[in-house]
Order: sequence, then structure tokens, then C-alpha cells
Amino acid sequence: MTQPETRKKALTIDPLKVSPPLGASLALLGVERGMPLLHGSQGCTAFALVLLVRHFREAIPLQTTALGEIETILGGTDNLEAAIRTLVTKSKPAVLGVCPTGLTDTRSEDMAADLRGIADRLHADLGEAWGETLLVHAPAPDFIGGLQEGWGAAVRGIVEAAARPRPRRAGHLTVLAGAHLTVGDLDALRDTIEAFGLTCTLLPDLSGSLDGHVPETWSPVSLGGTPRAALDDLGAASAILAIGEHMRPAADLLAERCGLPVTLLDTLTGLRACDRLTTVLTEVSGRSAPTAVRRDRSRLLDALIDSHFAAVGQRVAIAAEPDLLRGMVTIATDLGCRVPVAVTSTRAPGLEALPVDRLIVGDLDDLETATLEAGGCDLVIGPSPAIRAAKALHAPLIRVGFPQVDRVGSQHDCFTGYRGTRQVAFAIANAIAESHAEHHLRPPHPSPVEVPHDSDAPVAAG
Amino acid sequence: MTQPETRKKALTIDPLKVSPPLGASLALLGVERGMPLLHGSQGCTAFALVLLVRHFREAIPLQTTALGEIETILGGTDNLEAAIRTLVTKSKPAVLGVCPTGLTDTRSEDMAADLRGIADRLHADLGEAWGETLLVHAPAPDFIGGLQEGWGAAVRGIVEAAARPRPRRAGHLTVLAGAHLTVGDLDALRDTIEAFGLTCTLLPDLSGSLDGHVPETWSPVSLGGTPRAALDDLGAASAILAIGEHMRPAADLLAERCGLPVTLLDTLTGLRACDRLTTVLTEVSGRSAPTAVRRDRSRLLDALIDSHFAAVGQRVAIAAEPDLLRGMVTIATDLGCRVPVAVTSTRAPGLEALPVDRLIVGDLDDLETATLEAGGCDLVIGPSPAIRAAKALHAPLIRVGFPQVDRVGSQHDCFTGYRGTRQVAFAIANAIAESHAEHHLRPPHPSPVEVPHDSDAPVAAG
Amino acid sequence: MLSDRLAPVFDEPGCATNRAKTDAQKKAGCKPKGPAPGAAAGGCAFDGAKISLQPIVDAAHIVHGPIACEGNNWDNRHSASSGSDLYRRGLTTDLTELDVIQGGEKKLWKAIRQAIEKFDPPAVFVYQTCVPALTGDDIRAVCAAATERHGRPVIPVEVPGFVGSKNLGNRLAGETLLEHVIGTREPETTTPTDIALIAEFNIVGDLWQVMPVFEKAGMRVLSPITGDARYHQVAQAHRARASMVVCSQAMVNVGRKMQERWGIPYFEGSFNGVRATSEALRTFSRLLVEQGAAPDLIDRTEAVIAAEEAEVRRRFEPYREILAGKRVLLYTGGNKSWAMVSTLQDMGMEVIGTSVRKATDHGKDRARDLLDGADQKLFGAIPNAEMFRMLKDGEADIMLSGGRSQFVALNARRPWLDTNQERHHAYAGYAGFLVLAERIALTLTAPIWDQVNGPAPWDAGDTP
Amino acid sequence: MLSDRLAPVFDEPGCATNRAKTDAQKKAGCKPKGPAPGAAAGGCAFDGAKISLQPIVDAAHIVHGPIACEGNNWDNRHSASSGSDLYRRGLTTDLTELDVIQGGEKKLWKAIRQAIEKFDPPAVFVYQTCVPALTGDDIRAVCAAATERHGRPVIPVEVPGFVGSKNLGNRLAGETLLEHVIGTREPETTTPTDIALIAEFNIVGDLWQVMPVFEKAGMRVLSPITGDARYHQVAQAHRARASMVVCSQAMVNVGRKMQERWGIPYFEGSFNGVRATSEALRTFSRLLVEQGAAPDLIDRTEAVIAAEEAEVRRRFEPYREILAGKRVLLYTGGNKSWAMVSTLQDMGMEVIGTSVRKATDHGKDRARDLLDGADQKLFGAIPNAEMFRMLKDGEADIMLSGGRSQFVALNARRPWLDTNQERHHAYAGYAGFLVLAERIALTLTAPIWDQVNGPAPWDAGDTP
Repeated sequence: MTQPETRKKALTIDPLKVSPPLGASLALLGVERGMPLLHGSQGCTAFALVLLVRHFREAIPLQTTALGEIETILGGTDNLEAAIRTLVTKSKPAVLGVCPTGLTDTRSEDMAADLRGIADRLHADLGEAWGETLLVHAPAPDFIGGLQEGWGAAVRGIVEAAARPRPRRAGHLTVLAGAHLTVGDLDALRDTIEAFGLTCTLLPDLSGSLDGHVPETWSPVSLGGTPRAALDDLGAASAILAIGEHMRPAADLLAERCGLPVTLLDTLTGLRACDRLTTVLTEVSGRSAPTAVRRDRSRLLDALIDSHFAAVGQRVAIAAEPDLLRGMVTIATDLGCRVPVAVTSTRAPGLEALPVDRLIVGDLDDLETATLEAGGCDLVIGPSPAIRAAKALHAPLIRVGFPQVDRVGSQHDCFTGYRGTRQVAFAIANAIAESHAEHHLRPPHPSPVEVPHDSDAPVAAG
Repeated sequence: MTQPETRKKALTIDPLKVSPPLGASLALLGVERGMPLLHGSQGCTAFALVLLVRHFREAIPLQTTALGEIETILGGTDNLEAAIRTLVTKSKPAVLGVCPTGLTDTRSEDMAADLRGIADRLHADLGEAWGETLLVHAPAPDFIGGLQEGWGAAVRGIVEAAARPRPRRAGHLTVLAGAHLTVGDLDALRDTIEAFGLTCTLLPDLSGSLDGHVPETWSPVSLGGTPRAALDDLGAASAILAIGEHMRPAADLLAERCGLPVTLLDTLTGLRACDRLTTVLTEVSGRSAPTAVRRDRSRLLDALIDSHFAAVGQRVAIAAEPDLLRGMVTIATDLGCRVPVAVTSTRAPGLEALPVDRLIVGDLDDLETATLEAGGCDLVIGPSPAIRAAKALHAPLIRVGFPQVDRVGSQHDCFTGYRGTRQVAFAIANAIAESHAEHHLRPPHPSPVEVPHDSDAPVAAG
Repeated sequence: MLSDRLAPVFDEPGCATNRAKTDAQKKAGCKPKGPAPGAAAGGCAFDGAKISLQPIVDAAHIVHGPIACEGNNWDNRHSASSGSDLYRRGLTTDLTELDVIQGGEKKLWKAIRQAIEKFDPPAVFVYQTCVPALTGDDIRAVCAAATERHGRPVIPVEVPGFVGSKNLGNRLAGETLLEHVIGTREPETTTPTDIALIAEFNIVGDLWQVMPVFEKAGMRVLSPITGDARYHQVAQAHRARASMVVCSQAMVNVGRKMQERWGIPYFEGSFNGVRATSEALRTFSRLLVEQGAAPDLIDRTEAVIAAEEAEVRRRFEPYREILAGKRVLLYTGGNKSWAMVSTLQDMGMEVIGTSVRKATDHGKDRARDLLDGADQKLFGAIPNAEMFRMLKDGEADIMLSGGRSQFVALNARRPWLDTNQERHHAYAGYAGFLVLAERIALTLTAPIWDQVNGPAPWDAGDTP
Repeated sequence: MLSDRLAPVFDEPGCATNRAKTDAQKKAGCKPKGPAPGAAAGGCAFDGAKISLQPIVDAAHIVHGPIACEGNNWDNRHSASSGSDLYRRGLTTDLTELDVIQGGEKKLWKAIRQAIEKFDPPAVFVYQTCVPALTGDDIRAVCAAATERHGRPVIPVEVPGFVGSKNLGNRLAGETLLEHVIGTREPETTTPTDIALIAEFNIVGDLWQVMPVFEKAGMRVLSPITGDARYHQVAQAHRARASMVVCSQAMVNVGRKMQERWGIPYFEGSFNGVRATSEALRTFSRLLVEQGAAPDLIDRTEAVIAAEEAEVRRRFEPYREILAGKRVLLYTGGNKSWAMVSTLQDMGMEVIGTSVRKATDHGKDRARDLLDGADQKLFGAIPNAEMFRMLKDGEADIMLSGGRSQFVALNARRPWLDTNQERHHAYAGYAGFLVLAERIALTLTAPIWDQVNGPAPWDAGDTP
């Protein structure tokens, strides 16, 4: 049991966190024809947009209510209504998600009430022209948590707006996918579910929208993602599977609305987590695990064995949001690594159970300084900006989480499921081995001076 | 058109090549209950065994006829017979492959005749006890080519020993898989074939034998791989698909034996190669490409676009056996890279068409020195031992081919098909970008001396 | 009250937008009409101010606000440094709900102290953002006290995002420099050829491509504002003999006020391309001589220009044929709207259109002249869908723009090159001209364009 | 004829296998009976010779043969170097069919020249392999001529694989050193405490773990044979005052003949574990004093031993509880067969069995003593299937062995640690004892063993 520490410091240096509204926006981009609308000043949207673009390298639909000084002081409801009107009529999103920002939160606007009023007025005003747009309220204050909290709030908002009681649908799962799952993770999860003969609705589903495919036309809203129709049928399933602690509020609400059983798996990384998924799918499907899944498990066992050689006893410092952190700590410690320092973005339930020496709710400077204090490490796991800490610690960096701005294709990384766990185990072992290879077969201290070969050297007499 | 050069040098320095009998052995390990037998001195087997173990990190069944001085001089047929007798009775392999070595080749033993004689005698002698063992002659002289040539010879030997005319079988492909395909490649190829509603026999099939799974029992022979029964039915297909130029002799023989049409694809890396595969599978299956394949193609287009930014104009030096080289040159140049130097192991058909500045049949020292002569490079692609050249060239190394002894899980790399091409495109772009990131936002020349902040500095009067 | 300090900025006489206005319009200030909710793009004033000041590499830049303002934003610029990388650290007070309720001044005070203790910077910039502005944190007072306490400048930058656009933020940053920085320190030595470059931010090393040329001509960049600047270099800008405003809308106020206060002549120019660079060098040499530099500076400068231009011509040869006649859609801003046109034309390319959204009148005129008076080639904002259509229909061979519009080109499967701040290559001056030519050539000839535009097997027609 | 030179090697009186034989057996030499075709494992004579000589780090090692002999084999040893890495290069004549037909001597001659031109090594070792031996390439003649031509030793190592086992190759390498290298150069200086270490190959730095201890005791390793050796160090080995044969079967001939020729006393010892290391130090100090070193060497050595042993005891504490009572299956060779037993027992572990396949009689006796005379704990070769069963049935908690048998343990899902040449950690001397304890502890406690031995979900019983 390691209680999370919050370092007493007024100055955050190199934040690990991004803002919750960014997370909420991203979740909304995982819905077909989704459009997030940040209620704040232009910069709130611009910064989030630029960072999302740098990470995904895709067009990111994201809008702003563009509050100015006057609206900030007098209240931004008019801007919000104008923005919604413009978007509904011009871009015709299937889901329009309104994400308040620190600015509007600070004014304590009663957004929920405002939104109801706006929806009523616009419905009356626009009539048919309103179309099928689902208006979602995704309240994720800037002040609490980071990406995953915003994401969770947006998904809960979608459930709130869309979920209705439906007849159960055998052999179908509604999967509430956490922010820690990449496109590659979602692909793998869907494949695994389908391998058991089940079907599923993923909410959100970035694997259809931000997976990097080249569309044939230009779209002002997200392309792909959870289909609009599926949102009405979130309750038409035999069970709810939620991935990540931060999906619990959404899962609980959906369960309450639709009377479905919930299974929440906090991570899908690590053998035990994958086994839990297998057990769940076996139960839901009534089928035994298919050959491919069994084979993948066996391959994972071999990968764990192969990887532990380089990994045992090595020190891994990790920075990630809570649910991603959980998975990374799990696989690192499963391989026999020690985690001297883990840094995360917020106090989340269950973190105290993680087998780490120190758990800090802090920033990337904490990662660097606390790990240095602890005697350094052999590997860093974290988002791209953790490269600075990794260099200072003379350790390689395995990039996970958000943002990853210095590489392409990160959304296709898969670090969950039997295969993904295998990949991350290999990645850990190889990163450590490659880093240590510099010193392999070299003396532990500066080498003695070479005795040069000279032909004048004394030669034995006999 | 770049004609392959052979550097005039008596001394090979850091060979790229491994021995053809090693390649032949490896192919035989891709058959269920296979057992390669190297006809030579103990060392021939020991070296191959150690290297295969270091690469695959799996138990490698491999035996030797253990020729001593007397047998070397007087002829080793007795040892060969004794070895076969021991193996057939003790290990009961489904396929026992005899691979001559340089030693036995030099004596010009008529191995084929010897083997027929041995088989006759042992059949007579052992009767039922001979079991189902298929005796294969895999003549791959040490003196010509490397791993892929030995592999090709072994597969041709298996076809020679097993293939018989069979009724055609609609919707089934016999796939002759080249040595350049990893376990990950084979998994992907099978999945793609099956996505078209087809079935296939892969020969050899390392994805079942050397894929890193933890078996439940100890086996003296290979576990998994192409099933013994499938060898009798190599001709029971609607077509033959051969991957790699070096599979042509085996494919031609199988076509001749069984009257099947052959499609030979020299590589599966790069958009055009993947499109060719799609076209073949569309034709054979009579089905249009499934959604998943279309999606993967679209994702590849995006990956090519995302990756080209870092890759265009960069210089990539590559060392690989011919068919692997082809794939790597293809993707590197597709992305806009230039290949100043490519080194390969042997003169193989079609290499002169590769868009490289220099193509050298040589060793890893040629890779290093020729690339230095050409002005260096930004990236090296090659097997693990190419790390020395990469370091000398101050370039990162993407490891491909054989051997990869300094990392785990290399057999799960997939660099073929739409997905695998996407992965290698990302790998190239990321390796180059990470390497250049060292210099990013830093001046092109040594930085000027920092002016220290001092509080005594003169302050403006007004 | 913040608005009091904003009025003069909106009233910038150096601002072209403003000059063209009637008196009535002028009364309203040169503030552009507010952005449309639900149809806006672009950053806020804080964004603009941070862009302008962050290139001061040895200063600590502390963002006073909730996580959104810095957590989504730090180290996302490609300004390069030849020394300290303190400017790349993400420093913020990361306000929580409690801070908002209790007020954030005390936290800011501590944060400043921590930054100074950890990094010992010569100066600290503190950026005010929307939330603490709304709750009334008085960062001026905190900064004044901290300046006193720590014996070094702690400078308030009052730029809550809601006050306006990124461009306004640029100017507010300029005002901050004028109020707190420029003129606060004397150089160790001065020369008659000392110059200041205003609003050149050394994106991926642009500055370093022109520095050697200035050196060859015998001019010294006394004060880069603010690319690769040390704080003290900005503080001594008032001793420059002439200055150039490189990005015309950003920080034109700095050039004008330096002229007002210290009599330093300024001009608007660009390092985009050979012609613009030569013109900038000529103007500088003329101004410096007017200010008292030895008259042979003009000849020396001409000699440098002649040599550099000849070298560019020679080294451009390999690209000539590749680029000749290729059609470019240019979607950029500021004086790149015209300077890039001339650059691309010098490369033998055809500019089918340029966006003049953010250009001055002067810039629009120059662009129009370069495009033979073809007004239809001067675009405002092009809707993405229309841009997609133009590219998809093959009206251009390549688009040059910033990162935001890249996916319009890429999804249309057309070559695209980043010419804004996120690019990885420096295009300034003579050297940059060649780099740009190379990048365009490499991009145009990358084999992937054939591949991504080729038919899929299922579209080829001969398969089921 | 090669066999002429082989006979004395087979007749090695220092060889324990040989000493135990009847006269009739002795006549047949100590060559073990030939390996069984189809049921053999292990390397060839070339392999053994290369292992023994390649650690001479500054020499060029050229393999004269087809690609199999070097292409499958180069840089696969973990001998470490504090300087040159020439020994890690893969140098071979890579014989082709044409070379075989025409004879390979000319190619070898050129290859030697190229190696000397490129690397300028102090010496070149040329390894004869099966194919050129069969076709009759006279490498002795080529090497003699090359020595003359290039003014430095070019040394033939006649070890075609077919002449016998790896162990034979070790001895042939020793003969080569005795014939061509040792005694060919005088040291710059000598001391009364100069020693030679024979058959210590500095695997992943083993040597570096004992060097500091020798230094503390005041002994100098004049000649490491051959771990981390420079050629000249081996050449001057004849001036050592005492020598130790570290891996008992490999190169015992070198120790014996150095004693014969130069009167250098030798002993067989080990650096495996605390007891063996202390014993080696004691023996050296005794022999050196007998040879004329100052008698206080013995006290100094005892003081070092006492200090080191105390330090080991102290630092071993964290591992004591983890290792206590854990059962080890030891499957190794040479004098590790007994030395490792004592080491593991010192760690509080129970050795359930040790393989004495490659141990001398002396070694077997010591192992038997350590295991309380339990002969059933002394194994010969264990068939893989039986070893798998033992491990699967949980008879041992961990297996320590070489890379070849690892998969037996790993497929049985039992902890395994490499104690042979492919390991990544050095286990020699006092320091190595602690490293070994740490590695065993880490391996035993790695959570993966629980995981890989736990039931799969489909085996758990409560699912369909």
C-alpha cells in the first residue's frame, strides 16, 4: 500500500496533465459525426486542437463559443446558443457535445439549465432543421483531473443524453472504453470479443474515427466512431463492459438506466487482466475460449519468460494518468521490475494498491527529481514530454499515453490483451537491454591504457 | 538499373551471410514434428543450433551425423545411416530432413543415392517401426548463398519427397512461404487469406512452431508447423502462392508435379505488393475484398502520408538477404528515402531492378565502409550485427532479418501486408525523427557562450 | 482596469487595418469584430503573447491559470535556442478549484519563488489568464513585490484569452516589453551597425540562417526580439541603430515606439526568399548609414548580396526543372502572403492563389502586383470543403500552409508542406530559400503521391 | 599429418580422464569415444579452439573455411574487453566452391594481408577448418610465409572440427599457444608476485571481479590466458611465478607444460564462490612465497580474504531469507560442477543434483563430498525429457545451467539462470558471489512464475 503523495509546490513544472475538456472533446470525437464545442475563449479550443492534431495527425473537428471580455463578465449563454445554432445548421453533427471550461466554470453558470433552455428554443425555432443532433452536456471542470476525467464525463454525458431502457440483446456487449485505450487497443478488444462469437458497441470508438484512414470527402465533423443509432441502443445488450476506473460513473448510470449488469475491468494489460476479460467473455458468450485466444495466451507466457531475463530487478519510472498507470505498473512489476517512482495526474480510486515505492500526484519534473533522489532508473515509461526526464536519467523512454507528439502511428500501439501485453513486455525488455548494451562487454570503470603493438619490443631469448 | 557489385576481397569481415544448411534446417523446423539432421561434424550443428536459439529463444531440435576424422576421409554414409536409424526409432519425427554441409559436399558424396539406399535398408530392417517419417533431402551447399537459399532448397526437398498429384481443392491455397517472412508475417498472411473466405496450407509454417508458445510437454522434435498430412495434400489446392524469388524452384516443382497455377510474389512489403496480393486473393476467391482489408489499405495510405514527412530525402543503408532486401528497399524508397548502399548475401534474380545507388554482394563491413564513402546515412536497416555499422555511421538501426540476437520477440514483428507495411513505415519515420530530434531546436554549429546573468550589469539610466 | 491599457493598443497608428479606417471606425479601435461562436478558429490573446515572449530562452515563463492554459500548450513551439532551454519548460500555477475560491495570488507568489530558486533565471514573465483575471488576482502587484523581493525583473503579462485574438496578444506582448524590458539595461559595447530584429522568433533556426549574412555585411544583431534572445539582449534593444519588424502585424508597435522614444528608424520586411532578404539588407544598410554608420556599409552590403544571390542561383540548379511550372496554393498569413509569392515565383513555380487574411493593405498590394493584378488569386479564408475541392480537382500541385489546414491537402491526397511554426526546417534568408526549394522538390517527387492516388485493387475494374 | 600432432594431446598426463585409465586404455589416448550420430550435442574442435584463443582482444582471428564456420558463429561469445574489440569482428575467407576446387591457400594469403592492412594487429590467428583440411590447404606454410612477410606472428591453429570435441579444441589451442606464443616476448618488468591465469576467459567481465582482489593482495596478473588479454601479455606468460588453471579440463596442458618448461608451479582452481576464491588466493600466495616472494604475502593475502569475506557476509544479508532452503538443479560442466555446489550451499540453498559430465575425477570427488556422499545427486547427461519431468514435478525450485538446456526449464515453467558463457552477469570472485545471489533471488521471486504456472481461465473449472 503506497499512499499517493501530493508534492507541496505552488509551481507545476512540465505538466503531466492536460485539461479535462480536452479529454471530453476527444471522447466526443469517438462518436460518428461528433462535434465537441468548448465553451470558453478561443484559446481553450485552439490549444486543445493543436495538441490533438499533433498527437493524432488527423483533422480534428473542434469548436469554440469564442467568449470575449464582455461575455465573460456578463455571461456567455448567448454565445453558446449562437454557436450551437451555427453548428447544428451548418455542420449537422450527430452528436454535439458542450464542454465547459475553467472560464465558464468559474462564473458558475448553470450550464445544464442553460442547455435545456437553448435546446428548447432552437428546437422550436429550427424545427425540422434541428435534424438528428443529440445535444450532450460534458461537464469536466478544468480544475479536477486530466484527460481521463474529462473523457469519463463526456461518456457519462452521452449516456445521460442517449441511453434509454431497451430490450436485452443476447450476444451483444456495450463496451464503455476508457481514455487509456488506443486505436490499436480498441481493434484488439473488438477482435477478441468477436472471436467469442459476440458483437459489441464500443463507446467511444476512436478506432473508427481517429485511426488514420484517408477519407474520400472532407467532413466538418468526425468520420467514423460509434454510430449515432447505436447510442439509442446502448441498453440493447446482454451486459456492459467498462474498461477503466474512470468509466465507472458512466457505467453505473447506464446500468441504472437500462438494468444491465456491469463488469468493470480497470486495465487490460497484464496476464491476469487478460484472463479476467477471457473469463467475462466466456461467461457472456457461453462459449469456451477459441483457439486463437488460447494460442495468444500461450505466446504471452513465453513472452513473459523471455522478457523477464532483461527486466528482473530493473528500475522503471512511470508517468501516466491513473488507469494507464495501473496497466504499466502491472506489466513492469509482473516482469520483476521495481517501480521506484510513479507519477500520475490525480488521486483516483485504487491507486494505493499499486506496488510502487512512491506514488506522486504531480508533474514530469517530479518524475525526474524523485527518481534521481531514489537513485535513478533503467527505463522511463510516459508520454512524449517525459523524454526530458528520460534523458536526464540516462534511461530510454517507452512512450505511452497522451500526448505523443514526436512520433507517428502511436495510436496503433497496442499494449492490452494477450497480444498487446506481449508487445509491451517485449518493449520493456528490449528497451532495457538496448540501453544496457552500451556497457555490455565493457569494463565497469575506465579502461586501462592500451599497450601499443611495437615491433621493437623485447623478445624472449629462448 | 544497378548491377550488383562483388567487392574484390579475400577477407570477409563481419559476414551478413549465415550458412545455407542453417536455412534448410530452419525450414524443416516449420513442419510439424520436423527434425533437421546436418550431415557433417558436430560443430556444424552446434553453431547453427546456438544461433537459432539466440534468435528464436526456443528449443531447437537439430541433430548431427557427428563425422570424425576417419569418416571424413573414408566417407560418412555409415554415420548418416546410424543417425537416421537413431532418430527414426527414438524421436519419431514426421519429417526427417538431411542437410549436407560443406564437409560432405566437398567429398562429393552422392547423397541422393546414399539416402535412397539407407531408406531402403532401414525400411526393410525396421518395418513398422519406421513409422510415418518422411525422409527429405535438402541439398544446400555451404558455398552458395545464405539462409534463404538453404530454406528454398529444403522446401524444394519437401515438395520433392511429398508432393503427388491430387484433385484440385477449390478455395484452398498452397502457400510456399519464403525465409524472409517472420511468424508475425505468416500470421498476418493467413489472416488475410482467411478474410477472403479461403483456407491455406503454409509451407513451412514457423507461426505454429517457432512462435513462442509454452508447450505442455517436452518434445524432441518441432511442435506445430505444417501438419504432416498437409504435405501429402500440397497439390490439393486451387492454386500455389509462392512468396519470395527464392521459392521459385519449389513452386515450379510443385506446379509441375500437381498441375497447379503458380503466382509468385517476390515481396509482401509496400502498397503495390499488398495490392497484388489482394488482387490474387480476389481472383482466387471470386470475392471482393472484405471491409477489414479495405480499412487496412486506407490506414496504410494515411501512414504513408504521415511517415513521408520525416522520411523524404533521408538516406537509408540496408543489409539483408535478397528477398528481404527487396521489401525494405521498396518501402524506404516509396517513402521518398534514398538508398545509397544496399548489401546482400548473394546474386539473386531481379536485384538489378532495385532503386539503390550501390548494390554490393558483401558483408557488414561493406555496409559500413561503402556508406561512409557515400557520405553516411540517416538510418540503417539490417540484422542485429549491423549495430556496429549503425554506430559507426551515427545512425539508428531498424532490425530485420536473421539473426536478431539482442532483442526478444523479433519473430512477432510484421513488416508485410497493409498492416505490416504501415508498421515499417512508422518505424522508419520514427527512427529517423528520433535520431534527428537530438539536433532539433539546436543550432547547426557549436553554441555561443552563454552570457551569464549577473546583477551587477549596467542598467539603463532612463 | 485592464481595458484602460487595451485602448491604446487597439488604436495602434502603425496598424494598417487602422490607417484605412474612417474616424468613426477608428474610434472603435482597430479591434477586429469579435469571432463568430461556433465558426471561429485561432488562438487567444494569451496565446499570442506567449508566442511573442517565450523565445526569450533564459527567462522563466510562468502561466498563472488552470491546467488548460499550459498543460495543453507547453513546449509546442519550434523556436530554437543556442543555449538555455528554460523557455521550453512548462511552468504554471495549475489553479485548482480551491485556488479559485481563495484567490491565486499567494500561490503565484510562491510559484515565482520556486522558479527563481530552481532555475535562477535573469527574469520571470508571468502570464495572466482568463480565470484569475475573472476572479481578480492582481498579478501586477504580485510581480512588483516579487521584483523587489528577488532583485530581478518579474514581469506581468496581462493577457487573459478573453480580451481578444492572438494578434492582439502579440501586441500586448510588445507593450509589455516596452513597459518593462526594453531600455532597462545598457549594452557592454555598441557599434554604429547595431540592429534589432522585431518579431523574428527563430522558428527551427530561421534566425541562424540570416545571422551569418548580417555578419558578412558587418551588421550586428544587438537585439533579437525575441528569437533565441537572452533577456539582457532584449533589455538593451533601445541602443540599436535601426530595426526591422519581421512579421508585419505582430509587434509593429514595438518598432514604432522604439522610433518614437529613442529615434530608432524601423521598417517592415521579411526574410522570406532571396528578393525580400536582399531588400531587408539594403534597407538596413541605408538606414544605418543615415544614422551615422560608415557609408561603405552600402557597398559591402551590395557585395554580400551579389555573392549570396550568385551562390543561391548556382545551388538552386538541381531543383529548377523539378519545380518549374508547378502550381502552388499558398495559405498563410502576415507578410508571408506576399513574400512567399515572390519566393515561389523566383523558383519558377506558379502561385494559383494566396490567402491575404492576415496581411496588411501594403502586403495585399504587393501580393496583387506579384500576381499581375489578378484579384481572384487573393483569397480570404477559404472554407475547408472548398479548399479540399480545389486540391482534389487538381487545381494545385502542392499546398503550402500551416498545420491546421494540412489535413485538407492530405485528405485530398495532395502534397503539402508546412510553412508555419510547426515546420521542421528553416526557410529564412538565402540558405532557407534553398532549403525550401529542396523540401518542395522532395515533397512533390515523393513516390507516395502516386501510390495514394492510384486505384485500389477493387477500383481497378478488372476484378470482381 | 595432423594426427601426429594430435597424439600427444590425447595422451595428456595432466588429464584426469587419462590418469584413471589402464595402460591399454591409455594407448588409445584420452580421446573420448566418438559421439553417437543422431544423438550428439556439443561443439567441435574448432569451436573449442576459437573459444580459447578469441579472448585475445587485439589479435585478428581469421577463420579459413566456408561460411558455416564463422557466419553462424561470429561474436557469439560474451568475453569482455577493456580495449580493442578486434576479437569481436567476424573474419573469414568464406570459401566458395571455386576456392575449394582451386585450393584456398592463395585466398588465405590475401585475407591475412587484408586483415593486417585494415587492422594492424600485433598478431593473427588462422583457424583451419574441415573443408580446407580435407582439400589439403597447408595453412602452416601460409602462416609461416605470412609471418615472414608481415613481420609479426601469423599463427596457424589446426583445428578442423572433425578431429574431435570442443574440449580437444581447447587443448589444441593450448598447444598452439605453447608452440607459437608463450615465451616469445619478455615483459618490460617482472615482480616476484607475477601470476598467470589459464583458461579464465573474462566472460562478461569475470576477470574484472577478481583483479581488484589480486591487486589488494599485492599480486599482479602478468598474463591472463586469455581473458581480456593483449597478445603480448600471453607471449610473456613464461615469466609468471605461478599459474592457475581456472577451467580444469580446458588448457590444463598449458599449466603443466609451463611448469615443465619454465618451472612455473600451477594448480587447478576456481573463482566460483567465496570458498573457492579464498582457496585460490591462498594457494597463489603459498606458491609465490615458495618461488621467492616476500613471506608477508601470505599474511597480506589472509587479511584481504578476511576483509572480503566479511564484506560478502554483510552484503549477502538481504538475500539470505529469499534463498534459504531453495532447491537447485545444477547442470553445468568443468569445475563448476563442484565449485558451484559449494557456492550455492554457502548461500543456504540445497543442491538436489549436479551434473559431473565434464568434471575431472578430482572434481567429482569434491562434488560428492559436498553432497554428503550422495552419489545419486551426481548426474551424467540427463535426457531432456527426464530433466523436464524433474522440473515439472517440482523437484527443484530453480535450474542453473547453460543456454542449451534453458528451454527444458523454461518450458517446464521453472526459474532458470544462465551460469554458462551466454550469461549477462559476472559471477566470479567475492563480488560475483553477491551478483549471483542477487540474480538467483530476482529470478526466484519474479512474479511471472506464479503467472505462467497459474491455471488458464479455461482450466479454472468454473467456466464452460
